[in-house]
This record gives sequence, structure tokens and C-alpha cells, in this order.
Amino acid sequence: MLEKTKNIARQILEEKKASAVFGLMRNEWNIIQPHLFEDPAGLANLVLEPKWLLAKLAMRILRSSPENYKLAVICRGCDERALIELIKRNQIEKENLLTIGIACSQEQAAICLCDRPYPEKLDAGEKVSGVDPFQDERVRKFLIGNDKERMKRWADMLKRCIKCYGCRNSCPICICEPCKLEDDVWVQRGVVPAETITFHLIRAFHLSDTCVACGACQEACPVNIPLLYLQLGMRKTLREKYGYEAGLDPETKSPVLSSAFEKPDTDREFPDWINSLREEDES
Amino acid sequence: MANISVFLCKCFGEIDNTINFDFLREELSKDPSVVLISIVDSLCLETDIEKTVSQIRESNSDKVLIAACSTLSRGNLVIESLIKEGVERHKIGLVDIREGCAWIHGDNPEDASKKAKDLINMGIAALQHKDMSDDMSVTVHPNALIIGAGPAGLAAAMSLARTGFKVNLLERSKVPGGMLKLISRCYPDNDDASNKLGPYLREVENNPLITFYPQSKITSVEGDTGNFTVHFSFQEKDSFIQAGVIIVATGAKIFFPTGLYGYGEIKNVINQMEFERQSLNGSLETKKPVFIQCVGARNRERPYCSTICCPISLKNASRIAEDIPGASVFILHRGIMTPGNTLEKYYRDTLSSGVQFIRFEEEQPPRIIGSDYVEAVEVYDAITGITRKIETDLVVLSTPLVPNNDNVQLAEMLDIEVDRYGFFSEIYPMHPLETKTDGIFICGSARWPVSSDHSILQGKAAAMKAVSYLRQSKIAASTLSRVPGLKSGHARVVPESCTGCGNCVAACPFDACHIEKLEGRYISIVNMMKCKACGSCVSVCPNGTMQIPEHNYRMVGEMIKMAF
Amino acid sequence: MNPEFIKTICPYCGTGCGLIIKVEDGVAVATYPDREHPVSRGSLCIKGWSAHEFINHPDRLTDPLLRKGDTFQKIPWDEAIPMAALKLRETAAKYGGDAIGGLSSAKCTNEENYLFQKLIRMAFKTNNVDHCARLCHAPTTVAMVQALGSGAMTNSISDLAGAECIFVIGSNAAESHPIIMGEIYKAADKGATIIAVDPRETAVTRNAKIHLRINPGTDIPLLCGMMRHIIDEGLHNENFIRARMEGFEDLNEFLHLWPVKRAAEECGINEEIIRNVAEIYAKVKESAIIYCMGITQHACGTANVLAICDLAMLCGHVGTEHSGIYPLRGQNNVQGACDMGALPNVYPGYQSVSDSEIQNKFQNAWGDTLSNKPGLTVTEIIGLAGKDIRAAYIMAENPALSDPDTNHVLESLKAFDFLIVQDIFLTETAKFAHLVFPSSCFAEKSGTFTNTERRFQLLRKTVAPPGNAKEDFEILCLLGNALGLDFSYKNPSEVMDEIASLAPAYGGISFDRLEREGLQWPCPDLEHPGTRYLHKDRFTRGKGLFVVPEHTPPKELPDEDYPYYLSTGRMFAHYHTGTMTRRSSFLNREVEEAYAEINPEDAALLDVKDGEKIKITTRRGSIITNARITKRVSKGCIFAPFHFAEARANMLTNPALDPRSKIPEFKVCAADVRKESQDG
Amino acid sequence: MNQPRILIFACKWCGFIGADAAGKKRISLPSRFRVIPMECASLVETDAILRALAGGIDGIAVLGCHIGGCRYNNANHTAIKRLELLQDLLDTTGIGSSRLLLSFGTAHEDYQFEEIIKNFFDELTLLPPLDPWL
Repeated sequence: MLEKTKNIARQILEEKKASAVFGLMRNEWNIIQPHLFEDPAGLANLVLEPKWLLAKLAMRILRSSPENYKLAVICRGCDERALIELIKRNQIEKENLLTIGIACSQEQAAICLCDRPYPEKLDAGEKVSGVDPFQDERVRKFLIGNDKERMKRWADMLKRCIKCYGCRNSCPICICEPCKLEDDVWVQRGVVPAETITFHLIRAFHLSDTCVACGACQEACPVNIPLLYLQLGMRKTLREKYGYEAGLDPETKSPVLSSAFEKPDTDREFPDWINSLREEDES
Repeated sequence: MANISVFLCKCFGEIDNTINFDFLREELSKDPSVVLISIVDSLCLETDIEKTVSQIRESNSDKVLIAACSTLSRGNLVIESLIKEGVERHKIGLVDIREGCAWIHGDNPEDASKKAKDLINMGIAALQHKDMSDDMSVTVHPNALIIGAGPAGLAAAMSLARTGFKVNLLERSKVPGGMLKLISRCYPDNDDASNKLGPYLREVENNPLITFYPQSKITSVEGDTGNFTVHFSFQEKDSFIQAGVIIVATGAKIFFPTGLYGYGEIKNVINQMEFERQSLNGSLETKKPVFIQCVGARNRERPYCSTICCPISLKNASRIAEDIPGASVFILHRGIMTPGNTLEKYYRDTLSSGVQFIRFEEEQPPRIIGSDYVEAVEVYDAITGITRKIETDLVVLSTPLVPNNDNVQLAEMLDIEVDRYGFFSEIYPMHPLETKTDGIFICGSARWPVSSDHSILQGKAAAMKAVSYLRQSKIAASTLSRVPGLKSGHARVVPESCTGCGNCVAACPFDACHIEKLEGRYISIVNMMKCKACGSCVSVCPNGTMQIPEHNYRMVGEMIKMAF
Repeated sequence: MNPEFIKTICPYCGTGCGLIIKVEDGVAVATYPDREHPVSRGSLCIKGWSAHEFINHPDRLTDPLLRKGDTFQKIPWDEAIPMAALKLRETAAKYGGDAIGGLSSAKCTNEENYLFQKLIRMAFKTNNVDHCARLCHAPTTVAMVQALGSGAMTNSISDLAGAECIFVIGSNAAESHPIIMGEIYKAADKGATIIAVDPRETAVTRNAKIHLRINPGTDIPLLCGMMRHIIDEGLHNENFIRARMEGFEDLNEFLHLWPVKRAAEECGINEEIIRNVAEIYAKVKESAIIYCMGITQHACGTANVLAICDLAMLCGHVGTEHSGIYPLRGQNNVQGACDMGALPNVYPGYQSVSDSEIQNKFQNAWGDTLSNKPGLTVTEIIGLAGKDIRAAYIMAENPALSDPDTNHVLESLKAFDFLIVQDIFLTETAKFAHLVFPSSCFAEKSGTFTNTERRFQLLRKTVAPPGNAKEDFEILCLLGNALGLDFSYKNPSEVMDEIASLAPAYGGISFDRLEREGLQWPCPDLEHPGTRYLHKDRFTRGKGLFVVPEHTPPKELPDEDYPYYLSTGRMFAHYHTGTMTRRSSFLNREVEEAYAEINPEDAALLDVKDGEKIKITTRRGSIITNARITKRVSKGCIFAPFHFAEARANMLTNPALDPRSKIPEFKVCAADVRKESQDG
Repeated sequence: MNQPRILIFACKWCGFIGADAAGKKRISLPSRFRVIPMECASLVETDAILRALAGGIDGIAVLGCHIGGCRYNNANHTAIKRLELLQDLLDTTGIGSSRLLLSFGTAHEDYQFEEIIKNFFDELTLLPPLDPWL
């Protein structure tokens, strides 16, 4: 998988399809970090593990670079979905972005509770089946029980918040500047823990129909709040009620935004005699 | 912090017999931003208004809060008269402490007073942040454009021209008249169609204000309310027209039921349109016609009733029964639809003229007997429960009107709605001729199958609606409110903080927002002429950049904080 | 345009989290967490996330500044350095070397601290070198060296997750060491009992299983009460004590003064809780103690720490994997600054200056004679300004805000004949300087930081210093050479090697190894993997020593004139004197103005509404700040963060010193609060 | 526990008119609810609802027009979808979707309004308090 990815990346660079390839690099002191590969030789240091979400970094790079700058991103399923959401939200020019899709391992999928551990455009690696988060013990622990128990459980969890904004900063979809979380109309400023209901639920709900379940928020949380679980319920509803899933293709907008109004099927064919009749009449 | 003067209305005891005004005064005096507390018996009489205004002038207050009855009572009147006196709309706040408090908590004065206090505090908090949205106005182009020269279009054209406006009348075919040209007589008065059409056709010919464009097809539409530019091909040449209003009168067309009852294969199975044609050119000869109703209508595919087929059948059937001696005429129906007194009479007359009616069920449709020529029709009489075999020499199928194929494309060009079948539709039942875009009206069978009379009626109505736009030289966005009362404002974007995510575009029910690329980043632009200030965009805007200044999020937030 | 991602270390608290700085065209534009970092593991706190923001701030100093009357004038380096050298030399010649004082910095790298103390010690033959550890963890160093033989955190941060009971006393880790708080929660998720002791209600106490809301300054009664109960119940670890401890009898004897009853009365909580807590702590297999400023910043700070050590050793909760004592260091390199001997009494590696053998060792190494007389401390150097101390060299410190009784400090700062301040911004202190050296921030230099768990970590240079500003390392070398010393170091790496050669505990540390991963000292040789936890089989001092903790109540207690307890501390969005965080737009937006927390009941008495101005007065001065009404502080207590230059909480604090460690009593003093009339 | 607090976002074409009509009929109602008139149900920001819950308000009601009766080209469809999604979130976190009452269609008549308010009060009194959050 690694070799294949390297080859694809090398090809892209050699054929000048993109100005640079964005991925993970391991340097001579085997320190791993994100890196822009600009010459094919550098690709020797390319690595794919660990799971390191690059979508937001890639977006920032593209935003701060000239119009024609093309970037190839080595991305996992969640990265790709995030990038697609960003295209949808006009943050990235579609044509400036290439993706090199790599599949996640079964273990990784299990860790992330990922129901789609592979990109739509898969270039390297084998698709593995996703896991159903609702079958997972960790999740069930938070979702079972009556309101009272769940409330207690979540309140205790969220009260740990130290308001580092890491969940927001690391979220690939959170692009607003200014952000409502910094507005004291909605969230009281300068107190720790952050106001639980407002800070966390506003954040969670703003992502309701755009969350790609990459888990960046959860990984960035210093106090181990399972923020991803907040989204699962809403993602489920969207999938079951409207058959919508965020980040699958740039065209479909979220159903929550439209006032679902069915248009007639225009391709109904009628024998168009009425006009011929007219013709006859005029003659 | 704006200085606010508060006016508390006792409403001659209606309010203060429940609410303790001394308590209110005491509480309000704690608020530093309140510079004047005036408790009065009434606010809504002329004398009161003068007093109020003078008091406002004296006090150095920037904004006015009125605590009285609700906007739906005389509250609005007070606001309006204050505005007449020169107080700006966004500097007036109204708190409803009568309907909203005194009258529903009469049994508990203490709580009522507390609630009144809270409500007033909410009002003050909101008023502090209340802002005024910017407005724009366009010069109205004095011409009208009418699409379709059927009865509706013609009627509209005539009325507009007679009111003195230039009218451009576009028609797809070579001559005006629409479907009315294709039929002999009209129900219910059995008048000759040409007579009905005549005056309008003459008007089109003679009235210099009306320009007729035959064989033209619309290609694209630009502009907004009051100033549309319509590009169209006129006799294969591209051309364009500017217009202040557009009336859509494209009509509908008859459904050709290929395959049903051997239609298309068997010679003596025809539909109403062909029946009309034959009777026009005198080629019609039949003694035993059988009319079958609801062919291809009121079924799964087309659940609606086309409303005009029954009267048409009655018209044609009675005509045969009367004109041709010894004729036996049958109408096989699924319930005759003849609403209104005239049509009901029409039905009874037909009955007395000897036409026989048989009711069948959708599950058991009539069966035609004969392979290349129909000798008889077999039908199960749902009322008597007897299966009858009817000798016939002509089977006439009553088919519904269906929308034109290009309705949807046209609707997209004009940015108006079509219903689920493809007819043009109003967006709110209370305003039947108006569409999503102000200044574009629909009438006649384009919006629903109707008789020629109704088409003409609607055409005239639409014309009058159009006049209400055309007669103004300039038209302000803030007045474009279809619903009674003024619009509350327009959505406003702060370009600096707009992320260009496009939620507003997706959510706006009036397509008022669109995304534009300005110096390298996308931002949302609001078209005030289209914006109706419903706030759909506000609630989906991820960072509150999109706001309605008269009802912005700060107001809501502060009100919530003050609520209890 | 080619963005680079460079790993480095967070410049704020002592946790030492890993950052990735994004550099575009030589400008640091963003900060991201380092997923691979052993401590932070891809998380950061609000300060870390915005660490890059102050780097490009317009206020950054770009040229050396020379005082001309009340204003400053830019001068080139080749004037500044000789002038500094000359002035210092003159002063030294005139008043003797002991008239020079040097304040090193816990914000600078180990190499810089080493060079600084070497410079002061060699050039002026004095030990008057100290740094702000004096204001946070001096008692720790003193007490833990006495009791265990080493003044550092005994275990590693990651070990916390395994503890079965975590006893957090006088620390608001959630706000001042958020990432460590994460580890505590990990333990809690595994079922560990979290016990929090704090007069305030903080994010820690709210999430702890048990919260002991004791009266301010009654930590020793509490701890003694617990120990008494533990011994009475026979829950103390006798084998451990027999095998590895000395002085148990004296302690036991002393503890008879502290029956649980008396302790409870002193602390103002009921006996049951104390018993309960004591049992929980003693019974479980491995329990850790976390403490911080709440313990040390008292006139009895040393005794407090001793009591903690006693408690831990009494139950044998030292020297195992998940137990231990965790003094949370406040600054990114305060541990390092101490290790590097930026202290008046020790050379690098805590080698006493008064020990002739060691003195010889350093004299040989540095090739010059050295003073064996312990020097003066921060507070003394400032206090004796213009008297014994005529000239001072302050590197990246801000006593004008950080030291107690600010008014007095400001007076002293004026009193210096000659004051050199080396900093990245024109701090409140620098405003008093005669000469200001523009130096470089964490992102602009390479070197090593040592975090609170004794982990040497490599700091990488991401961008160049602004304008003509230089790396502190370079400035020190220039000045050293100008003072006639041989400071011909090519790079910090060489300095590190010299340190390794002189301080056995750091013998195995080299930049090459650090490039790969952090190393926790002691690390005597190049093969040594570093030490995760200390005192495994023997204490550093041989046997552990029980020292009797004498309780002395706070020097200043509320009375009728000053009826409130005032306590100072940190809050989550700002850091220390705010030099950096107040200049970070995001953090400043989070908390714009100074405030003081006050209990609703008191607020009602004073008729103060939330956000209104109040005036806090103590015997030393008064500030006007915004009231924040909250139940977090109990009735009769006021809490004021000290980050805000416009309302300097330290104008109020009590300079009373702890006799042994010389730490001022920041945490408790008596204050009076009035509502400030809007117009006034 | 004392009487719950209710905040009502009322569409000014239906919900608010209903409330007003109730007032005109002088129907006696429990006092601890506040009505904020809205241009349309689709103007109700979910953030405002959460803000209210965080502010110690026990229940929020959103009263809008009939489905298909919206003055704004079915804008209320959007509101329903979004608020139902919010209800999911409230359920996940145990706050309970029953704290967010969506009523589209009724409540533009006085007695329905009375009924809704009274039932909502009863329902809320049965719910566990929100204290853990505050």
C-alpha cells in the first residue's frame, strides 16, 4: 500500500499534475509530521501511519496559496469526506485538489468507530468493512439508559471541559471566523468549565449535517470527552430519514437546508398533436 | 447603551386592575438606561399620541418602548402614528402586557406584575440592539409582458391596454386564441367560441398599445421585480423585451390517452379535442356516441380532477341528443363534477335532454367491444349492479388538461414555483395569482385547468394585480410584502465574516441569496427585491453573519437572558 | 510560498506539550498539536493552541534600547554590549561583585540559564543569581531535597493514569496544567478516587469525588490530621518505613499534637471527611499526590511540602510506578532553570556552592575562582536594590508584575544604578531598565526545555527573531566575551555537552539523542534510557527522612479593617504576567479585562452586580477591577488572577517570606472590598 | 420543585396570533411562560434554544404555521427538519426531546394554544431537572 501510494504520488509530481503532495513524513530521527512533498526524491520519507487528519491543514494551505496552486492530498476516508464538505462549502476550489485515497485497516476502523473506513476514490489499499458504532460497547455506555442517567453521564463528561477550543480548532469543517462559540451572546466568556449546554451542544449541532465522523475533535480533547458520540444519533437520523450522509459528493446539499419540495418528472412524453392540429388550422 | 423612554399604558383599568404599576415603576427606575417612565391611561387616542411625542421630544431618549396591548390590537396603530410623527420604526419597541399578560393572568396579579416586569425588561434589552436594515428601490419599467395569447392572456392584455399600459403579448403559435380557437361552443351558455374570442382578437389587432409576437419562445429571463428583461426567439430571430411585470398565461394542453380504450388504433375512438374539431369542420357524424369520463384522470398517475371535462361532455352530449333525432347518447362517468349553480343547472338540462348517465368504478372501467371498429361498450353499472352492453358508433374519451412540457423550464427561468403535476402554482393560497417572484403573475389554465370564462376572469384579475405595480414609478424593496403589513426588513450579510458556505443559498425559499467570489473568497449576496425576511437564512448561517437587523440574534439572546 | 511544519515545545506551563508550528514565508502562522508527543499526545490547551499569535505582535522589540530620560532610543548591538559590559564592570569594581544581581529566567532554555549563571558567577565572583522559581517552587526544592534528596517530581505525568487514588492539594490543574488534568481524568475513568483540597471551588474540585473546602492556609493541620489517623488505624506502611525511612518516632511524637478533632476545627471541615480521605489515601495500593502553588506560596511553604512528603512516605506511596509526589511546575523551564543552577546556593545539578570539593570542580572546569558564599534571592535582590545591589541583569523576568507588594518592587526597580533587562516585549519591568536587550521567543531559538517531569525536550528554531533581535544564547555569549570570559560557543549543543560533563545527573544528555525523543534525568550516561520515576529502591539521599512540619498560620489574617481573605492565582486563558497571552488576540478576546471572583453573599452585602467595578484594598495598596460573582469562592474570600497589568493583583499580596525557602506568601492576605462608584 | 419555565418562539402569523387570541378571550393560563414573536418558525436559531436551556429555562416551544400554510414558501418545513434533528441531539444527551415542543398547525387558535401550554407545563413537571448541566 505504501509503495503504491508513493508511486502514485511520484507520478503526480513528475507529470506536474499538482504542485505538491501533502502527506506524512518520517525524518532521519524518525520523527513523524505533516509535510509538503515537492520533489519526487523526498517521497522516500513518506509514511501513512499513524492516522493523522490532514484535511484542515490541506484546506489552509490551499487558501493561502495562489489561484492556480494545485495540491494532492493523501487522505483516508474521513479526510476525503471532509475535503468534499469543504468543497461543498466553497472553501476549496474543486479543480485545485487531487486526492490519493488510502484505505484504513480494520483495527483503525474499530478504534475510530468508522462506518466508512475508506475513501470513495480509493487508490491504494484494500477496502475493509466499516463498524456499526451503535454496536460498540464504548458508545452504548453513553447512549443506553433513561434520560436521567444519560444526562448525568454526559453532564459529568462535558463538565470536564477546559475550554481549549481544541474540538473546534481541529475540526475540518469548522471554518467560521468569527465563531459563535466566542460570542458571549451564546457562550459565556472566560469561565472553565465552558457552559456545557451552549458550548458543546451548539458546537455539536452546527456540525449535525456536516460532521464526517473523523473523530478529530475527540482525538484533540485533552480531557477525553467522547465528542464524536454526540454526532452519532443525528448522523443516524439523517441517513435513515433522508438517506443523506455528509461528504459523499460535492453536489448533494444537506436535506436539513431545503424545504423538501418535489419537482415533477419533466421527461413525461405526450404525443404532441395539439401543435399539429394548430398547424392544420392555420393552413 | 441607548437612552430609552418607557410608556406604560393602563388602558383605562384593563391592565392596571391586574398589574401593579407602582411595582413596575420601581423596578424600571433601577435600570440606568431608562430615562423616562410615563404611566398613562391610554396611548391610542389622537390626543395621547401628541402628548407622547412631546414627552419623547423633551426627554433625551433615543428609543421608545411602549408597554400596552398587542400589535394585533391597537398597538400597531400607536407605532404607525408615532412613525407619522417622525420617530423611526426601529427605534420603537412594543411590549404586549394586555393580551400577553394582564388578561390571561387576571387571577394572579402578583405573578402577572412580575411577568410584566420581565416582559418589559425583555423589550428594553431587545430595543437596545434593534437596528434598521437598508432598503433599495428600482424604477418600474412601464410595460407589461404577457406570455400566451389564450383567453387568459388576451383578457389580461385587453384590460392592461385599456388601463393605458403598453403590453407585449407573446404567443407560441402563429395566431392568438389558444385552445378556444379549436372548439366550437363554450359551456355553460353554449355560446359560439368565436364570438367569445372575437372582441379580444379585435383588441389585439386594433389597440396600438398591444404588440403581438406570434411564433415566439422565451429563451432566458433577467432582472427582478419591476424591471425584467426577457430574451426570446421571435420567428427564429433572437429578440428581447423589457417589462415591469410578467403575466404567465401559457395555458395547458389536452391529454392524449394513447393505448386506453384502443385510442390511437381504433378509428371511432376519439377524444374531446378531436370531437370538437370534427364538429367544427362538420365532419362529425354519429347517432350513438358514448362519452367516457375521467380517462387518464383521477388515477394514481394524475390524481387531480381536471374540472372541465364533465361540462364539456355534457355540452357535446346534449348537443347530439338535441340536434340528431333518435340519437341515443351515453355518458359513462365516475361521478359528474358540476359545482356552482350554473353548472348544476347545465347538468339537469342535459338529463332532461335524454342523455343517459351510467356510473362506473375506477376498478371496473368500461370495456370496448370490436377490434378495428367499436360496435359496443360493456360497462358495469355501479349503481344498479348490472353489466350493460351499449351499442355505439363513436366512443369519445374525456381526458384531463395536463401542463405543457416546458412549464418547468419556464418556471426555472422566471424563478416561480410549479406544483407537483407541473402546473404553475402560487406559493401561498391566500394570494392565488401571485408567485414566488413579485411582479410575475399566473392566470388561466397555466395554474389550473379552468373554463374559458374563468381564464378570462383570472386574466383580468392578474392584469389588475399587475397595474398595482406598473402604476408606481419607483418600487421599494421594503414594500414588497405579499402578506398584510410591512416586511420586517431584509437579511443583511457582513461580508468580512461571511464564510461563503452557501447554507443561506440552499435554505432561502425565495432564492434571494447567491454566492459571489470577491477578491479570492466567496461571500453571500442578498437580493433585497426577492428577500421576504423570513429568516431561513439566519437560522442556518453557521456564524450569525446573516442577520435581520430588526430581529437580530443579539436581541433574541438578550431577551432570553432577561426572560425570567 | 511553501509552508513548513516544525515541531517544538509549548512556551507556557511546565507540562511541556508538543507543538507543531506552521511557518509560511518565514512567519509563524498557526499552531497545531503534535500527535506523537509523549506528554500531550495531540492535545493542547487554549494557550497552546494560540502559541503562535504573540510571535508576530507589533510590540516585539527589534533593537537594543538605551534610556534617555524617560524615553528609549534605539542603538546598535556593537554599542549596547560594550556599554553593558563597561557599566557592570564599573559597578563591580566600585562596590564589589556582590553588588551585582542576576535574574535568570524559567522561560529561557537550559543552555541559556547555564550560561547566565556561569556569566554572573565567573564575571563577578558572586552567587547572586536566582529566578522566579523562588516565587513558585522554592519550598519544593528545599523540602524535597531535605526529605527525599531530590527536588523534582518523583514520577512521570503518564504514570498518573495508573494511580488508584489521586490527592490534589492546592492545585487548579484544570486551568493551569490542563493536559495533566487529562491524565487525572484518565485515572478517574479507570476508577481512581480523585480527592481535591482547595478553599476555592475549581474545575478540579467540581470533578473530584471528594472536595475538602478547607480554610486558607490550613494545609498542615489537614495533612497532620490525616497522618495521625493513618497511624492510629495502623494503615501506615511499616515495612517501608522500617526499611527505607528514618525519623518516624519524632514525627509520630509530633503528630500527637494533631488529633483529627483539632485538625478538623482548624480546617473548618468535619472530622469524618478527614478520616475517610485518610483511609482512602492510605488503603489503596498506589496513590499520587499532586500539589502546586496552593501549597508552596505560603509563609509556611516549606513545612507544607514537608508534610506532603511525610504523608506520602508514611504510606510508602513513593518510589513505585504510579504513586509519588507531583509538584506541578508553573513555567515551561522552571525545572530546567533550577537544574542549571540558576539558584543562589547551588551549581548546575544541585551541587552546593558551599561545598569546597564541588567548588574546586567547577573552578577547574571554568578555569577561574568562584565565590563559595550563597547569594541573594529574587526578593532580596529586588528588595536591596540601590543598597547592597547596585546593578542588575534581568533576563526575561517581570518582577514588576510577578513579585509581591508591587508598589515596593516598582520603587526598588527605580533604585538600581544600572539595570539591564533582556526580553521580547517592553515589559512593565523593562520600562525601568537603563538598557534593554531585544531577545527571542521560544519559536526563534533552539535549545532544551526541561518540563515538570524532568524531561529534557528539544526546542527547534522555526523563524528568525524580528529585526535586530538576537537569540538569548547569542546575547549571553557576546556579553560574556565582552566581560572578558571565553564564551566561544558555536551553538547550544556545545553548551549542553559542557553541562553533561559537569552535572552527573545529565551526563547522558545530548542534542543528538534529544532529536529522537525527550529524556528524563537522571540520565548519567549515553546508554542510559532516562528515568521514569525516582527513588525506586533507594532515595536519592539514601534513606527517606521524616521531617516534622511545624504549622504557622498565615502571617496576615482577616481583621475588622481588612475582613476578607484575598488569594491570587492563574486562570485558564492567560499565563503568568500576561506578557505573551495578553498580546494574543484570541486569548485576549476570551478574557479581556481583569476581574476578581467574589461570593454572591458578599456581593449582596456590598450591593455589587456582576461585572461592576470593585476596589480591593490591602495594607500595601489597592486595585480597581471587575467583580465576577460566583460560588467558586466561599463567603469571605476573594480570588484575583495576577495576569493583568492594569489591575496588578500583586500590588495587594503580602511579601512576608517563608524563612527557609524565601518564598513570599501570595496565597493568603487580608483585604477589604468596596463597591467602586461608577462616576469615581 | 417549583413551576417550570417555558419560552415560546411563536411565528407571528400563527402561533403569536393564537396566543393573542387566547389573550383576547381572557383564557386564564399559568404565568411562567414568555412569548417571543418571530417572523417565521424558520427564524428560530437552534443556538437560541440551547441558550435558553442553559439559562435555566425548562422547556421551549416553537409554534409555527400549518404545513403548507407557511407565508414563506414552506420555510417552516426547513424549521421542522432542523428542530427535529436538534431533538435527536437533546435525546442523545439526556436532556430529552420533550423539552423542545414543536407545534406546527395548531396553536393558531386560542383554545389549542391554551391546551398546548397547559399540557406542556404538566409534561415538564414530570421531567428530571436540568441541574446536572448547570
